[in-house]
Amino acid sequence: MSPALDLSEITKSFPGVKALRGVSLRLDPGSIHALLGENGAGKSTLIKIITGAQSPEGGEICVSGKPVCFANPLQAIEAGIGVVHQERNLIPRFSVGENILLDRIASASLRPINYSAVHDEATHWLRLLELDIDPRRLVSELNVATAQMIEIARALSQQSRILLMDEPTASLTLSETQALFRMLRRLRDQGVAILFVSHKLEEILELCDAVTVLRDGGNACLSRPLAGMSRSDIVSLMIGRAEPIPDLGRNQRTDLPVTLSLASVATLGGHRDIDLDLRSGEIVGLYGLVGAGRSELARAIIGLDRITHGEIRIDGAPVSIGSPREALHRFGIGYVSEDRKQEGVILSHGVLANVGSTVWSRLRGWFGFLRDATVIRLVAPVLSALEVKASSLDQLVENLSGGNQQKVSLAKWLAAGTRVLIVDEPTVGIDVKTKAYFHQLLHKLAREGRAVLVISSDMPELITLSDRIAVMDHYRLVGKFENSGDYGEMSHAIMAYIHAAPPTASLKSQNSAANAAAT
Amino acid sequence: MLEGLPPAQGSDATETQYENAGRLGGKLGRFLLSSEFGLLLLVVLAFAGFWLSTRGFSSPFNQFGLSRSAAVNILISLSMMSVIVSGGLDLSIGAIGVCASILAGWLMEACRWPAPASVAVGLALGGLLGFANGQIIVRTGMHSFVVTLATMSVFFGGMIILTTAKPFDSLPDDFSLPAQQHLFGAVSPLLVYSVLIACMMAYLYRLTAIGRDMLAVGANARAALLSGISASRAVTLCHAMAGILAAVAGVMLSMRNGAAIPSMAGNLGQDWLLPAFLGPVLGGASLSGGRVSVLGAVLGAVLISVINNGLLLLHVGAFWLQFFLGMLLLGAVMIDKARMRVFASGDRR
Amino acid sequence: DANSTKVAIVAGGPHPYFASWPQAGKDAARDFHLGAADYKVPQSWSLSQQNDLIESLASQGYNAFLVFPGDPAGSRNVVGELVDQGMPVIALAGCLQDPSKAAFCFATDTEHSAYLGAKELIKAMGGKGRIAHFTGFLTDPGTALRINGVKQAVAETNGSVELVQTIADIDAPEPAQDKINAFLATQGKQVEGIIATAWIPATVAATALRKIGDKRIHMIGLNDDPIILEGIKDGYVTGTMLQNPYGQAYIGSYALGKLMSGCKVKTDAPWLKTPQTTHFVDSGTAYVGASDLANYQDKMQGVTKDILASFQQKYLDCP
Amino acid sequence: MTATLRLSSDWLGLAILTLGGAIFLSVLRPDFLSSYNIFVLLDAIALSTMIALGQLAVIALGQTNLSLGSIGGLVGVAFAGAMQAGGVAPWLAVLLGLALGLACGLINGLLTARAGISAFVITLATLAAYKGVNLGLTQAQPLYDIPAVVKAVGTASISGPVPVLLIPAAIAVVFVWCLFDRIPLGRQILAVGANQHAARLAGISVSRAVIATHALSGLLAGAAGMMAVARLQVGQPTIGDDWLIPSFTAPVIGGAILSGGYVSVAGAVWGVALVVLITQALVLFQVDPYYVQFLLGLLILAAVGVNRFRSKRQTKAV
Ligand SMILES: Nc1ncnc2c1ncn2[C@@H]1O[C@H](COP(=O)(O)OP(=O)(O)OP(=O)(O)O)[C@@H](O)[C@H]1O
Ligand SMILES: Nc1ncnc2c1ncn2[C@@H]1O[C@H](COP(=O)(O)OP(=O)(O)OP(=O)(O)O)[C@@H](O)[C@H]1O
Ligand SMILES: [Mg+2]
Ligand SMILES: [Mg+2]
Repeated sequence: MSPALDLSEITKSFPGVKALRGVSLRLDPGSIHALLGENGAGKSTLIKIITGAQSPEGGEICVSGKPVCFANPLQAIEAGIGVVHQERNLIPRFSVGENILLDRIASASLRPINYSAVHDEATHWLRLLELDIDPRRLVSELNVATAQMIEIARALSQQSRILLMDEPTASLTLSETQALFRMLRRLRDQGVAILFVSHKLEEILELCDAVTVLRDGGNACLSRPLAGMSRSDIVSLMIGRAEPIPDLGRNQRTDLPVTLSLASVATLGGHRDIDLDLRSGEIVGLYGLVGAGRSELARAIIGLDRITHGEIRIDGAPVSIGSPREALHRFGIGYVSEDRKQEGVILSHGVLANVGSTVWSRLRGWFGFLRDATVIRLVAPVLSALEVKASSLDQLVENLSGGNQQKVSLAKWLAAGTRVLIVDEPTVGIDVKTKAYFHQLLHKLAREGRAVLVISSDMPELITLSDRIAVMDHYRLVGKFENSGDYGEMSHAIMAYIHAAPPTASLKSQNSAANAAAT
Repeated sequence: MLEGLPPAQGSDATETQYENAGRLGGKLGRFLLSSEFGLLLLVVLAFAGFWLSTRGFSSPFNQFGLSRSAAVNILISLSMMSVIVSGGLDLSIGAIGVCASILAGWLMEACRWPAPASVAVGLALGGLLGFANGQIIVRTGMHSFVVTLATMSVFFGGMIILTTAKPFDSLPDDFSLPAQQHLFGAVSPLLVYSVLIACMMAYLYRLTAIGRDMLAVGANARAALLSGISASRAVTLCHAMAGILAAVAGVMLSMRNGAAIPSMAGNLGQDWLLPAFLGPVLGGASLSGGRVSVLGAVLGAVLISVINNGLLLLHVGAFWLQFFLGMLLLGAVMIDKARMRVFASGDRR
Repeated sequence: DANSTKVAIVAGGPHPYFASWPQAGKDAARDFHLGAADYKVPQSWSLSQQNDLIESLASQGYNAFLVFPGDPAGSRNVVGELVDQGMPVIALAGCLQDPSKAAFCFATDTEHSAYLGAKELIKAMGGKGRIAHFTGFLTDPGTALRINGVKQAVAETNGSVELVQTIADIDAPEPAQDKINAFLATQGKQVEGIIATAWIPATVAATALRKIGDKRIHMIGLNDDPIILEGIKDGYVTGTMLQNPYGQAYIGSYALGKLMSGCKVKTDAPWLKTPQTTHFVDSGTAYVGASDLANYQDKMQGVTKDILASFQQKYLDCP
Repeated sequence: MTATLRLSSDWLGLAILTLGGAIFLSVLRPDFLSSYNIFVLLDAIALSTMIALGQLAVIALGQTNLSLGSIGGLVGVAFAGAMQAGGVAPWLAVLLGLALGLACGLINGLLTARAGISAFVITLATLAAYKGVNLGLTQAQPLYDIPAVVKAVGTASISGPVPVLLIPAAIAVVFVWCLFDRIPLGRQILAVGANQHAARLAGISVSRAVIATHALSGLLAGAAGMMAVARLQVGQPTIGDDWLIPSFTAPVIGGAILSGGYVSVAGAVWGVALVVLITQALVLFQVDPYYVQFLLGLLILAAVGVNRFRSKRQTKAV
C-alpha cells in the first residue's frame, strides 16, 4: 500500500531564515501521525507547503504515490487534503455554518446559497464534534475555543482522505479535546491519514501511532512508530538532549504583604462578591471552565470593565484604575492577554517595536527622546531568556512561528517589570522546553517580590506553578486553597468546587460533567 | 532583573546577537527592496527624462517653480500621512489649511499684526481644529471619515460665514518674501522648510516615545491599549499634528499667492485630497495604519510634482494631459513593481 | 515687434465658456501677424494648477499672457512675476484685485451684467413679484459681485420686488440638480422670476422649467448655451445675458501684440472702475430675448468690431 | 430573530432619523409632500444610490475606487456622443455605455489583481486617464443632441411621483443586496474583504473576487453616468467630478466598514436618503447661502452621532 502522503527533501527559506532544510515525512492511511518540534522548528511551514498555501523551493510531494504540485489551496482541497491551520482563519461577520462550509461557497459562483441547507449540514458536523451551537450565530460572537472547534468542523466537512491539524487543541479544554479525539480515532478507523501537531506531549502519547520530529528545519526522526517511546525520548529528540525537570519550591508562608486585593468586587460584566488577595512573592492560580469569567475579572482589574461594587486595594489603599495605562504606569499592574493576535502583539510590527511598547514611556528622555539602543538594552535579556527565535529584532511578528509570537507577547510584560503580573493562558502554543523556562521565570519573579496571578485552563500547569489556587465558576469565586503540588489531589479538589456551585447554564454544566469524567 | 536566571542551554542568544541582527544584517538589501529606493529611482528617472526631453525644464525659472510647488505638495502629503499613521484619514485638511491661512491673513491685514505672530496664531488654529477632529473621533467612536467629512463642511462653512468669502490680499511684503526668494538661483526656501519639517517628523517616528505610540495604536489599537499606551491621546495628537501641517501648507500657499484666499484649495479644500493621499501611499504607507515612511511620502510628493511639471512642458495635447498623467503614474508604479520582483529574485538566488 | 509675440491664452479650467477662445486666438494671430496666440487650459479648475501651467508656459517661451485669473487676489503674484520678467499680462474675462501688475482687465462687468439681467427680469415680471437667484461657488469672488448686482436691481424697485432666496455653490451638475429641483418643487409657486448668473445653474434651471412645463415663471439665464436658447425659443426662458468670449480673446491678443511692439498703456484712458480694479475695459454684454434670437451673433460681432476700432487710440500710447 | 434585529440595527436608526426628519419637514412645509417634491427627492435618491452602490461593492472588498466618477463621466459623454455623433439607437447606446463602464472597471480590476499594486494607486491613475479621455474627446464641450426619448426617460415618472430613473436604481439595489446576501460570488468578495489570507486558504480565488468587484463597480458607475445624462439632458463632461466623497458617505453612514468585509445595502440606501433630505431641508428653510455649508456639516455630524449613540446603547442592552 502506497503512503497517503509522501514528502521528500522539502526545502523552504524566508528572508533571513532557512525554515526547512530538506524535510521528509511518510503518512500512512489509517494512522494518526504526530509532527513535533520546538517553536520555530518548521512544522507550520511544512503544513502550509503541503496545502499549497506556500510553495516549496525544493523537494517532492506525492499524494497516494502520485507527485503533485499545488499552486493554491483550492487545488489541495480538491486533491482531498483537509487542514486546520495554527492560526484562526474564520470570517468574523459570517455565520458559523457558512464558515464551516466556506470552501463549498468558494467553488460556487452565481447560484444563490441555500442557507437552510448550509446550516443543516453544518449542524451535522457540529454534532459529530459534540458541539451544541446554533449554526446561524456569527463567528465574531464566539470565544477562542469554540472558534477553534469551528475550524476543525470545517476540515471534517471536506471529508478528506488526508487531514492535517496544526495545534488544534491549543486553546481547547479537556472535554472538547476528548470529543475531538473520539472523532479522530473514528476517522482513523475509516482509513483517513491524519497528521497531528501539538505541544502537549500527553495528548501525543494518548492519540498517535507514529511520530516525525523536526529540529531546526530538519528531520530529527522520520515517521517512527510511537509504540515504546516515552515522553523523555520524544523530548530529547526535539531538543537534542534530556529535558530538565523543573523543581519549583512552593510558598507556604502567609505573612507576606498583600499587594493587590479585591474586596467583595462586583463588575458590570457580572462578577459578584470577589474577594481575592495577591501577596507579594506568591503565585496564585485561577482555574475555571471556559467562560467562567476569569479573563473578564483581569480586564476589570486593569480598568477595561467597570467595577460596580466593592473596591480594589493596592498595598491596602483603595484605588480606582481607569485604564490599562494607569494600571501599568501608576500602579504597576501588567496583564498578558489570552488573545495574542488581537490584543497580545502587533502583528504588522517588528519584534522590538512589540516588546518595547510597555517600556517606551518609562525609558523616554527629554522631549520624549528614545533610542532603539536604550530599549534593546532592557529587552534583549528577556528575549534571550525566552529564546525568541527571530531572524532579527526588526522581523515582523506576523512572520514568526505561533509559539514565538506568544513568547513576544510574554516578553513585553516581563520587560515591563511590573509589581503585579496577571498572565492569561500564558503558554498556549509554547513548546515544552520554553514552557519549563517560563515557569522558572515566573517563580523567579515571584521570589523577587512580585505578585503573580496565573489564569490557565491547563490544569497540570496550574498545579505546577501556583502557591495557592482559586477556582472561579459563573463569575464567582467558589473556592480558594493552598496548592500541595499533588496533581491527583488538587485536580479533585478543583473539580469538586466547580460541581458544588449551582449550575445555571446547561452547556456549562455539560462541560463540567465532561471535564469531571475526563479527570 | 533577569540576571541569575539559568541561561537557556543550547542558545547563546545574547544581547549583542540581537543588536547586530537587527541593525546591520541585510540593511542594504532591504533598502534596495524598499519603496523609498524605488521612488528615489523613479524621481531620478523622471527628472532625467524631462531634463533631456523638454525645453525649459532645466531652466532656473522652472526649477524654482517646481521646488515651490513640491514644497507645498510635501507638506500636504505629510499632513495626511500623520493621520494615516493612526489608521484613519482626514478629509478636512484642505479646509483647515485654508482656515489657518485666512486667520493669519486677517490678523495681518485687519489687525496689523506682524507676519510671524500672525502665522504662529494661524498654525495654532490649525492645530486646534485638528485637535477638535481628534477629540470628536475619540469621544464618539465614529469613523474619522464621517467626522472629518462633516468638520470639513463646518470649518470651511464657518470660515465663509465669517469672511463672506472675501480674500485678504493686502498682506505685508515680508510675509510673502519666503516665496519669492531664490536659493542658489533655482530653489525656493519653502522647500527647505518642508524638508526640515519632514526631518522633524522622521525624528518623531523613529526616535521618540510618542511617535512609537502613534504607530502602535495605528497598527493595533487594542494591543497598544493593553500595553499601557493611551490610544485616545495618540489619535488626538495625530489629528492635531495633521492640522498644524495643513496650516503650514496653507500659509505657504498664501505666501506664494501673496494673499489668503478662501478658494485656494478648491471648494471645501477638496483639491488637496488626492495629492495628500497619493504621496504617502506611493511612499509605502499602509492605509490601515501603523506603517508609514516620511522619506517615502516626501519622495512620492516630489515625484507627483515632477511629473506634473514635466508633462506641462512636454506640450502633450491640452485636454489629453490628464490621460498621460494617469498613464505615467501607472507606468511608474509598474516599473517599481518590476524592480521589486527583480531584486527579490536576486535576493533569494 | 508683433511677429515675435507669442501669446498664451490661459483659461481657468475646462469650461464651455472658453469654447471660442482657441479660434479667436488663431484668428488674431493671422490677422495681427503674431508669432502665436495659443489657447491653454489647466487640467482642472484649480488655482495651483493654473499657476503651475502659467509658469511652465513662461519656461516654454511664451512671452505675453491673456490670463483668466484663477483668483483675483491669488493670481496677482504669478502675474507680477511674469510682468517683472518683461512679459505683459492682460486679465481676461475676469479681473485681478488692485493693486496688480496686469496691464488692465478686459472682461464682462459681472456685477453690471447681473444687475442688467435682474432689471430685464423685473421688467418682464411687470415690475413686481418675488424672485430667486441661482449662482456659482461662494469662493468665486464673482459670485459676491453677482449677488450684489441682483440685490441692487431689487433694491431699486423699492420693495415691489422681493428676493426670496439665493442658492449658491451649485456650479456642478449634481448639486445644481438637487437644489434647484428641490427649490422649484417646494417653493416654485412662491416666485414669479428666476435669475441664474452662473452657467450650470442656468442650464439646469432652464431644463427644470421645461420639465415642469411652467411658463408662468420668468427666467433670465447666462451665455448662449443651446439649452437656454432653446428655452427662449420655446418660451420657458425669458432671455439671457450674453458675454463676448470671442471678442475678449481676439482683442486681447491684439492688445498684447501692440504692447509687445512698444505701445504703452495710457494712464488717462477712459478706464471704467469696478470694485476690483480701476483699469477696466468692458468686453461687452448684451441681453438676448426671444426677438433677438436670430441675429444675436451679429450683435456680438458688432460689439467686437466697435471695441477693436477705437481700442488703440482710446487705451494705448504707441510710438 | 436576534440576528435579524442586530442586522437591522445598521439602518433602523437611519430610517427613524430620515422618516422623522421627513415628518418634521412636512409639518412645517406642506409643499414637502407634494407629488412633484417627492418625485424630486426620489430622483435625487436614485442617482445617488447608484453612485453609492458602485463604491459600496469596492468597500466590501476593503478597497477603494477613486475612478468611479471618472468612469461615470466618460460613460456619460460616450453615451451622449454615440447617439449624437454616431447616430446609435438609444437602447444600443445604453448597452454600449454599460459595456464601457464594465470595461473600465475590468481594467481597474485586472491591474489591481495582476500587478499587486494597491487599488488606491491604480484607480487614482485611471481616474486621471479616464478623465483625460473624456476631456480629450469632448474638448470640455457638452454634448447637447440628446434624443427625445432619453430626455423623456430622465424626466418621466412611472406613476405619480415615482421617477422612471428609480427603476435602474431599484434593480441595482436588489441585485447588489442579493449578491452580498446570498450569491456565492458576493460572499467571496466579503470574505476577501474581511480577511484575504483566510479567504485564500479556504480556496477562494482572490484575484477573481477583485476583478469581479471592480468590474461591477465600473458597471454601476457607468449606469450612474448615463442616468446623470438623462437627468441633465446634456452630455456634460463634468459629470462625476463631484462623486467621490458622496460615494463613500452613504455607505459609511450606513455602517460599512472601510477596511472591508462588511457592508449594508439597506444602510447605504438610508444614508443616501438622509443626505438628500438634509440637502433639501437647507433649501426649504431658505438658509442664507453663506450658512449652508456650515449647517450641512453640523447636521451630518449630529445625525450620524445620534445614530451611533443609539446603536451603542442597543449593544449595551443586549
Ligand atoms: N512568512 C514568513 N516570513 C519569514 N519567516 C517566516 C515566515 N513564516 C515562518 N517563518 C519562519 O520560519 C520558521 C519556522 O516557522 P514555523 O511557523 O513553521 O514554526 P513551527 O514549527 O510551526 O513553530 P510553532 O511551534 O511555534 O508553531 C520560523 O523561524 C519562522 O520565523
Ligand atoms: N459558551 C460561550 N458561548 C459564547 N460566548 C461565551 C461562552 N463562554 C464565554 N463566552 C464569552 O466569550 C468571551 C471570552 O470567553 P472566555 O472563555 O475567554 O471567558 P473566561 O471566563 O475568561 O474564560 P477562560 O476561563 O477560558 O479564560 C467572554 O466575553 C465570554 O462572556
Ligand atoms: Mg506553528
Ligand atoms: Mg479567558
